Amino acid sequence: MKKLINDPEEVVREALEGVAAAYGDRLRVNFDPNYVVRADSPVQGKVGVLSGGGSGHEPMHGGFVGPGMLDAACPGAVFTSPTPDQMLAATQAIDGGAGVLHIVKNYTGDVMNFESAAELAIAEGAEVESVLIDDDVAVQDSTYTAGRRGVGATVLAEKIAGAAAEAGRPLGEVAGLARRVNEQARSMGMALTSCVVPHVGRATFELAEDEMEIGIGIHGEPGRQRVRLAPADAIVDLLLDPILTDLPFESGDRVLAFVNGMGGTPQIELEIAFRRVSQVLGDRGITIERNLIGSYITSLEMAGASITLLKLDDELVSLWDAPVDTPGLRWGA
Amino acid sequence: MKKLINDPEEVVREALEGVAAAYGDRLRVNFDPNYVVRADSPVQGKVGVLSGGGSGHEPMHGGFVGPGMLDAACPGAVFTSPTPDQMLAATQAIDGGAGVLHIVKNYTGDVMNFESAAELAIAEGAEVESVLIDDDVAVQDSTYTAGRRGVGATVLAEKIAGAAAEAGRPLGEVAGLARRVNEQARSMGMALTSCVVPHVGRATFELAEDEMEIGIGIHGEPGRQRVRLAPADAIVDLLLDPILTDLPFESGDRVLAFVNGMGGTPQIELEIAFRRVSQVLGDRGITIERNLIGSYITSLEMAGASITLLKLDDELVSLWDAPVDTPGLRWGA
Amino acid sequence: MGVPDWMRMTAAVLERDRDRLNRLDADIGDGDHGANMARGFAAVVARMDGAPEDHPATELRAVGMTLLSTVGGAAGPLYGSFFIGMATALREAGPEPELGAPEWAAALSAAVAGVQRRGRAEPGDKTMVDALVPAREALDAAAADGASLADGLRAAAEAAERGALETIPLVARKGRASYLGERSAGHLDPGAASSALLLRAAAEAWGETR
Amino acid sequence: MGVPDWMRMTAAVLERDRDRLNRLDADIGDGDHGANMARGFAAVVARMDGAPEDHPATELRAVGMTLLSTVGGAAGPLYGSFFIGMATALREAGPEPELGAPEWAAALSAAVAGVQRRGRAEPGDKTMVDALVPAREALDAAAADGASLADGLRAAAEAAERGALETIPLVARKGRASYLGERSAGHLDPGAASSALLLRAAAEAWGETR
Ligand SMILES: Nc1ncnc2c1ncn2[C@@H]1O[C@H](COP(=O)(O)OP(=O)(O)O)[C@@H](O)[C@H]1O
Ligand SMILES: Nc1ncnc2c1ncn2[C@@H]1O[C@H](COP(=O)(O)OP(=O)(O)O)[C@@H](O)[C@H]1O
Ligand SMILES: [Mg+2]
Ligand SMILES: [Mg+2]
Ligand SMILES: [Mg+2]
Ligand SMILES: [Mg+2]
Repeated sequence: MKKLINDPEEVVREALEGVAAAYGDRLRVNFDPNYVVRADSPVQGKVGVLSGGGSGHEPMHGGFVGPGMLDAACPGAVFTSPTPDQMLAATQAIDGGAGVLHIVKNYTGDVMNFESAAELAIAEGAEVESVLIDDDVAVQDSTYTAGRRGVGATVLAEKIAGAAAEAGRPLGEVAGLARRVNEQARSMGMALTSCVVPHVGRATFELAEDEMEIGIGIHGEPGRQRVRLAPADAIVDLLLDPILTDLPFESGDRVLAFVNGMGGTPQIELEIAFRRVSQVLGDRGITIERNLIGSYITSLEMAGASITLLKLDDELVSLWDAPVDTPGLRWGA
Repeated sequence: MKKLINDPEEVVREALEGVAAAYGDRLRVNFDPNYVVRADSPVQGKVGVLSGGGSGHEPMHGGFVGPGMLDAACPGAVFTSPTPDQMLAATQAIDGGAGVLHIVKNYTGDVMNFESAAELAIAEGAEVESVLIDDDVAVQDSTYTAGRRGVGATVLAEKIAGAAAEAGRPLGEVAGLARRVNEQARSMGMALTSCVVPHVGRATFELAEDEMEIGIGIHGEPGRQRVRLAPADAIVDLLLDPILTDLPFESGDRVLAFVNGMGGTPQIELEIAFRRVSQVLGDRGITIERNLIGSYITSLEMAGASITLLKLDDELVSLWDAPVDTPGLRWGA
Repeated sequence: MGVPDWMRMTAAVLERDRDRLNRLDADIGDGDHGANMARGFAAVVARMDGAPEDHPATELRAVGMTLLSTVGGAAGPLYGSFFIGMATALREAGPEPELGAPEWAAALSAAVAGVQRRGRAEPGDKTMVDALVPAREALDAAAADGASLADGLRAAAEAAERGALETIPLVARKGRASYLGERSAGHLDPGAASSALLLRAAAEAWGETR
Repeated sequence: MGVPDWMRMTAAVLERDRDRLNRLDADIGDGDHGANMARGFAAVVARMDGAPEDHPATELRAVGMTLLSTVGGAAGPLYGSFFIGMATALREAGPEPELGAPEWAAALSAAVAGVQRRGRAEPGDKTMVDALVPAREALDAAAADGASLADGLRAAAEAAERGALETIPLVARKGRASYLGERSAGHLDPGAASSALLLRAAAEAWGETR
């Protein structure tokens, strides 16, 4: 295992110390329980937006804390859902009297831990709404599974709900917007290589030189199928097809196209993938009105990419364009 | 070789097509000769700022084109300096009558190609100044070598010179600021793994599981020494020591600390490295007044990191803080 | 023998089997189950060390809360509910309960009910429930037969181990493994494996004093 | 025989040795020299195909400009200067120059001077100059001895090959390999190797018609 770390067991704590040192003017890092919160929290009268999940997906979620996006994020151990005590403390830290939204990726662990936290917070008097993100079309037969996973739409929902909260909209509307993003977004990802979880110390799975995994999860969970390596255009087509047919996205639609790197894939390859996305959508009469290209939801150093399409309307566009000031996503501020 | 590409020979062209599709509202991409330019170029009365270099270092340089930073960038083949015809055409495209600054990383190829381009542009009537970036303290005995390489300081010089140009300052001052950044910045990098140049198809060098390369170049050139893998803190110390003693940086100094990922190193590891940087500088009485943590000068999917320190003064701080609106670096806009 | 011994044995065995559980989880999940469990039970033992002996319900509730706040993932809330369920049942057994087979059987029933309430998994879904339900049934039967606690827990541990092995051919319908669909068949469920370890540790903790 | 044949032979040989040159460059540089050279000379040949025969100086100038705009890196401007230098010298040889050993020797002198002006490398710096300078000396000597062009170019090619091999023990002082310091010793310089290929191709292009 070749990593720029000290003790595999201390990765999350030390990274949080780095975050505290780097962004101390804007963010506060709490230890035991661990969470990252806007330095000016709670913002009185503003809905608090909280997310969280396993570490190893940086910049998600801690890198999205700041004005216009999240009020706080709870990092778990690497690839492991955080715990209710973190979520409870963070919920209370950002509760400015207008209620708190929990944005939860649909994984059994995240769901159960956030459920516990919401129960505890509500029992202590907070107003909490939860929105489940489950945009991953790689998961089929969702009645026989834990349901679709939350992947790329998470970033989009956090940005858009965060903008709505920043604009002073009430909890019900902020939650409704996050739900709308989730309903109008679909994603799928693939991996060229595995990643190595620090405290495990060896690759989560093995892929031969000529293989790739389609429909991979962001924790190195095996995907829909393992197939022969293909050129970028064919890979993009393979990911886009189920995304397009699922919602479906149709001629005349306006979309936000998000090409996400899994961590170990260079920007130049994401640009090549975006080229194909724009060709395919162009051919289908779908307009890419906004885009996001980069490594925003990662799986440590995994090589691979995911594609997310979000159907846009004027309200979503203006919330997407609203200023955001976080370490991981920043514009207009 | 596992990459999200189509034809290894077409990587640069297809990535540029992706850039054109993604940022067409803000950037224009010219093919044959290849360059990326602000859509509103030339900006009349403003100094044009041009850089360029081999591809494979994204977001540098094409991702830094936009208001407040570069007016244009010339991408070469992967890890290969671009050619004078590209630079000449780009120089002319951004010449708004106030002259053009060439920011050149000190590599024999880049220097010679930019020299040719400057000669040609001047012969055709342009006013051109060139600033050489050579901040890499890994290169010792610079009289017996091609001199120190240009690495991390390049991004800082491009940002700061770009801000000065945007503010309407004249060519001499813009060039002077870029030179000041170079004089006051020092860098050093290391690699945990090699990268694979697409048209070569196999790792540029081999490192054993327990080895790392200290003082690596950004093109996979071998470094100062190959040593046993060490914990992150020890690695940071190893990089910081020659940086600190070279300028030198001293107690009371104010610095910008830039922890740069080489491409394949996840953000969480860069945060761990930044933690140590902030400890060491704190112990020495050096104040980190600004920071930048992320993968900005990459070597394809190489795992590793570099550290750059820039000694700040009030003018550099305010130029650093000025709005910038590029795909790779954005704030205040 | 009591709860602290049970927890120490469980922690030791999870530390020993940490890699095996990670590997089982890597096959059909995300490879962290061993690390999660070892981290959680190490915290349980750390918080127990030096603490005075207390009502088992109080001890078990503390175990549940510690697991809830240190394990994370799916296993954290599930094992948290397990111990909190156990604690609630034992609280009802009075201020100084004699821990015999019937009391343990009632506690295990409440524990398994807690897991199922939280996770909504049924037997056959390829989860820890496939180890826990047979264990509960075996202990219930032993208690009804008037068996000793040691014998009852041994029967429960054996049933849990059998139940865990029987997850191998199953296709997962809950948790992360369910994303694999048919590809999850042919693998032992890591949570079922850790449940079997937990019950084997109970059999040993209470077996020695028989 | 003339410039187009020389270029075609060079392009073919660079395509063939592309991996070898990349590998030499990977050892002490960045591994792209073969790719750069193959790309550049393929472009040269492509632009030449179908073009009418012209004054060799015009042809060589076009080669230099093409290399300058397609090779990139260090080799692009250097080989660009090489051919532009050659062109300038041959232009002076009149409107329809007879390409004999003396004319070629003068042209090669100008070419090597062009490379040295651009790159400021001296013999012993472990660069292409270590192949080119001996080649120039050998051709000069052959021309002075009244040797044929074919014999002169063969001598030049042999000298270049020897010069290239002699770069092996050297420590690089120019170009990317210089960053390696002492670690650059023990490796053949890729630019010297490509220069030797270029001169060997010249010897073969003009050798056949002797
Ligand atoms: N809904 C559920 N009900 C009961 N047990 C479950 C459920 N979902 C998952 N599990 C158990 O949790 C185990 C995985 O735990 P762990 O790896 O720690 O969490 P995660 O899946 O979040 O990484 C599975 O092997 C399974 O036994
Ligand atoms: N200053 C110089 N003068 C002459 N030749 C040089 C000089 N610098 C480098 N070279 C030659 O260029 C070769 C490398 O070319 P190439 O790999 O194409 O460029 P780059 O180093 O930019 O990747 C070296 O092997 C050396 O022979
Ligand atoms: Mg997990
Ligand atoms: Mg090169
Ligand atoms: Mg797991
Ligand atoms: Mg090279």
